[in-house]
Amino acid sequence: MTAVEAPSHGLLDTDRIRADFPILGRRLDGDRPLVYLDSANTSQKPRQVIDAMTAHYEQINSNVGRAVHQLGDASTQAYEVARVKIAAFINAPDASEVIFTKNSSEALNLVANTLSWAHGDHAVGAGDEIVITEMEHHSNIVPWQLLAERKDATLRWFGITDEGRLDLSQIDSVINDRTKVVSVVWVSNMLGTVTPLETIIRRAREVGALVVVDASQAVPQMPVDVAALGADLVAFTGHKMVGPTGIGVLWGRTEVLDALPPFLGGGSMIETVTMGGSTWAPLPAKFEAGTPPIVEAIGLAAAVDYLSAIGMDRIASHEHVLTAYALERMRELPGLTILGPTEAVDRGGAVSFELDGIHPHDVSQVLDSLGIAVRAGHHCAKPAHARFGVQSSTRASFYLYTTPAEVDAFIDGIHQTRRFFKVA
Amino acid sequence: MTAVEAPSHGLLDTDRIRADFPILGRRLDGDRPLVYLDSANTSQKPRQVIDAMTAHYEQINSNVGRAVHQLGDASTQAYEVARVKIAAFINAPDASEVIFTKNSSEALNLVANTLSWAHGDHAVGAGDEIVITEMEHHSNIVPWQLLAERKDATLRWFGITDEGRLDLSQIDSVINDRTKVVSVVWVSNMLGTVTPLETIIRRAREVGALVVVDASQAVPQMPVDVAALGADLVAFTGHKMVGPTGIGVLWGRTEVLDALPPFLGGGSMIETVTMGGSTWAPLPAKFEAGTPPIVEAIGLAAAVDYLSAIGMDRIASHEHVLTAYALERMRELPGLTILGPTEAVDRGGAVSFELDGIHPHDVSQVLDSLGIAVRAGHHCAKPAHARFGVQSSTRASFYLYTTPAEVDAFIDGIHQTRRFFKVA
Amino acid sequence: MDLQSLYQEIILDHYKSPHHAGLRDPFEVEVHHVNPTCGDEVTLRVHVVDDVVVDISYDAEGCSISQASTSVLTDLLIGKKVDDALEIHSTFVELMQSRGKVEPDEDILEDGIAFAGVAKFPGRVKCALLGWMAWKDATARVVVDVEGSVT
Amino acid sequence: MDLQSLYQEIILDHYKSPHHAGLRDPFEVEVHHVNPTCGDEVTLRVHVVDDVVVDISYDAEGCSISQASTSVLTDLLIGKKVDDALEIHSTFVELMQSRGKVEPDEDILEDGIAFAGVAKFPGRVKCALLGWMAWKDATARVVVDVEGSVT
Ligand SMILES: Cc1ncc(COP(=O)(O)O)c(C=O)c1O
Ligand SMILES: Cc1ncc(COP(=O)(O)O)c(C=O)c1O
Repeated sequence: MTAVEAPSHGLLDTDRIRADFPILGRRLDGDRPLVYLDSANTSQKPRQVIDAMTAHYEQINSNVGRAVHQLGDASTQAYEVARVKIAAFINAPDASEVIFTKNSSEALNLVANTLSWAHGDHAVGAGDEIVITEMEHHSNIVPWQLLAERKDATLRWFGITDEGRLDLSQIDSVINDRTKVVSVVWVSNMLGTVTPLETIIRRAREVGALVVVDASQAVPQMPVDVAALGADLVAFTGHKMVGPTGIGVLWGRTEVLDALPPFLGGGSMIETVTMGGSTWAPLPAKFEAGTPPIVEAIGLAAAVDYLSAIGMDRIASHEHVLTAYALERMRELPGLTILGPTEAVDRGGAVSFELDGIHPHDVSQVLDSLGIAVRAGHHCAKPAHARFGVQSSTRASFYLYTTPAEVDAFIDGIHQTRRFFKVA
Repeated sequence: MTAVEAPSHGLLDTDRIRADFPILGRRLDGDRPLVYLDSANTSQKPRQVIDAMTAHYEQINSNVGRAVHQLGDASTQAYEVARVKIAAFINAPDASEVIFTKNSSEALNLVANTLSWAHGDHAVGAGDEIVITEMEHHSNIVPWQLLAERKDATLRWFGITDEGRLDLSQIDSVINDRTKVVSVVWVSNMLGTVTPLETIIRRAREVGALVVVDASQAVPQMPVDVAALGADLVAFTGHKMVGPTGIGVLWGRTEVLDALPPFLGGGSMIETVTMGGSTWAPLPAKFEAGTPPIVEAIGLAAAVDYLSAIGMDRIASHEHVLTAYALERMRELPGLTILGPTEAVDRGGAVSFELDGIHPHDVSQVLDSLGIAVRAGHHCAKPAHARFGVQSSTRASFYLYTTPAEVDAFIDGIHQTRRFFKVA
Repeated sequence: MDLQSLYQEIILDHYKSPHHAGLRDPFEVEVHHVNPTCGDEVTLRVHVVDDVVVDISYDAEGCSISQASTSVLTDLLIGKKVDDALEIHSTFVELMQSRGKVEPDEDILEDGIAFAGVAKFPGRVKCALLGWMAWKDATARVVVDVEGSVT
Repeated sequence: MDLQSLYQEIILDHYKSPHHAGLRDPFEVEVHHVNPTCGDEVTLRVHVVDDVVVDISYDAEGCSISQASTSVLTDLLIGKKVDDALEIHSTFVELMQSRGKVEPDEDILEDGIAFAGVAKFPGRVKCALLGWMAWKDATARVVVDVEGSVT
């Protein structure tokens, strides 16, 4: 009996897609079907990804770049083909600009640490400024706080408007001649906001600052073209884009990556080692010390194959339509306040909200009893929560396998939650 | 027609074990069976490990420590049970002393970096000394070179005797009052040497130096008891112990880990974050920024379950018997020189060697054409190779699934190699 | 999962009207504890005189479980001897970590028995313990302070 | 894998008795290249006069493939005009990266055609290219040096 009609255009064939995800067929306590609305936290994996990893372990497994035997060759080739596929997925000019890390967080720390050790142009020193925003994930805050502290640099940031947008009104003073690096989230994991990167990058270019983009929520959701973007370094993470855990990516422009010192030291990242000193291998090896996440890279390649076969533009449209529908239906819920843009304009598919008189932990607990998985807490974005005067929120987030019916189940669940806690 | 008899005691039931490893049933080019003698590089995986990861992806997959829904609880519990199992496997006094990293290399870099940032007792500064050995893997050399360079400290090392043992004759001057940290390999991946850790640790204790042990080749091969060992920090890696890629472990004593500053900054490692500053979560979270290698930890737990069910003492015996047999049979090969101990005493199951007149790459290529996978190159141990005046070597390495018949195939292969290159 | 066993009426009552809420003087030690997972926080003060817990006051932000359990804590411990309070503390912690396998003792835990159901929800155990851990921390510091001032 | 197609007789001959081996004077540029995977190394000198490759001398440690290909390189390039030598270089690199799908041109590559089989062994392509990459690097520096000294 809803006033808002479920969308019928711009959606993916979720019946077909859901059949690829074994977990979506699982039943929870009380034989309830799983309504998984926590994809911004981590996505589910299609069997194509799981199978690619299993097949590698069962038939090819071997270390990479070190062995001349048949398994070693095959494993190395699979690993490097994965790099090429991921480069193509984000339109990187060169596959050697794709560095495999263990997650986004490591990718961002890689940048902050190598800047702290850099000499020359990119070196960050006393009095230099680093610019981030108040809506960053902790993984794009803490590394910069540590860098600022270690090098006696100054951390500055853009605030958030009441609508959950970046407040760029002071952009020309926030990003200034002392700014060495600007690191910004592309799509906020809490507010859903898509940030105006073009404006920020243009200003950063004017002052010659390096631009780092946290694309952890962007790469899974929309077509990304790093060549067109104009940033210097872009970080994202495998597990949020139907890929496995244990792998992330740092893309960087060759000139920048070449100019930075190495991050971790060890096997595979060297050119030569003597007890007296060492020299470094060229990209990408320079930044990949030790045995890399081999099978994880192969799993991530299967993930980008999967996403590409569907089409990132169609995935973006699906998310957009679903988010618009969810936002509209959420209006019918009394006492519910959305944190972040309330219209599906420049907005990703994560919707955080407050419910009057019921703590997010309790909201998510009741939803869970109905089989609906949402996230409650600070979503690793405490400053953005503090900005809105709250400590935590409940978040529903969607992905290519989410259906309008699941949004409906979520809305019903909120009604039930209010009744349970007698605020209805 | 060999003079040496194949061993019949102290071996594992390899028929049963091999049935667990799908890849060991695979055929290579020319329909040859795989003779995998490259386990020191990376081990193969039993279906128990592969299945545990698949099951998690298909039924439980969810982020850890962040969600209150049923999948989140189950995933968190599986991840933390994995930690408990790995702690038990190495007899760690407390599971929170087990830090998951992406590999051994990251674990060692974690220590070197946090020491460079530490204040107080553990701080490494100008004039302080760091002690390693000439037989380290690059992953236990380069991080210390970088630390020494960044902090203006001095790197010292123990040399190698002609027999491939550590030369500890000058131990009292090499480890002295200026020594802040001693980092030593337990079992050399190139020479096979088991180092006299007890002696080194005793001396390090006398001068109050921190002791780091690179146990990458030890934990897979023999029973390890970190509580009894007396070291402060121990690193090892999942993929060498029938576990997945993308995961390693740093074990550390609570007092030491508590005293060190955090390594990477970001989600999950914080207590609280404001734009002005952050505080850190207690162990182990403090050292695990971002989404950890969740499914990899679960795979590693399945790996230690698998190894424990067989028994690490029996695995050690199997390796010992096979290595003794291989060393003995290698004596019949003209022009072959073993790098490292030639007797199976205090010796692991990796045997590196030179063959007169034939470069290791060419040796391994001919062996590969016979289906025998060995490693050729510097095995990430250039200084140890330089010590013996060579640039590279060929290495055969064994594990719980290796059979005496595979050792025989390897010996035959070397004979064929010599005939092929007309040095026979 | 049985929502009713988690959200006992007693818990919801304490949540709606928490007992002894607010920060009061006098006190010896104030601590601030955070649940890093969800951000729940409690600022808690203890006032101990002659080995007796004279007051526990607090300012908490958090879910029904963490709020209610802090409220129950104050009911249970205010007026007790420190040693007896520590006993009750252990009993409560044990109950929470029992995964539902310990039968709660109403004589000791009074309203606290309502949390038996929480023990079956591993994700919520931390919530129930937030205030309790803060109190223990604060009390340990009082004892140190007092002993410190004696010697 | 066909071992014979990899280890052509020509390759083994060059390996056993490499041509133009040793480091000689005069030279303009010396480079040192390493294959980080296996540790193979080559130190290589070039002597260029009036745009002609007058000498290439080298000291190499490595496998049969890398040793033989450096030997063949010197046979092919010494005496050629730099531009022609660079052409031959491209042809050889292309052959090596062809995964066995390019038919080698004996008129251009002479003994170098023996390496066609190597292209089918991805793990060995780096070996075959070690000396060639070193030569190109050295030659590029000569050109820069010469041009640098002209302006
Ligand atoms: C002795 C030793 N140390 C360290 C490492 C590094 O391990 P990983 O490559 O997993 O980081 C290895 C293996 O490569 C090793 O054998
Ligand atoms: C915007 C954003 N940045 C960074 C991260 C960190 O990613 P990971 O946990 O994979 O390191 C996340 C996800 O947790 C995120 O949503």
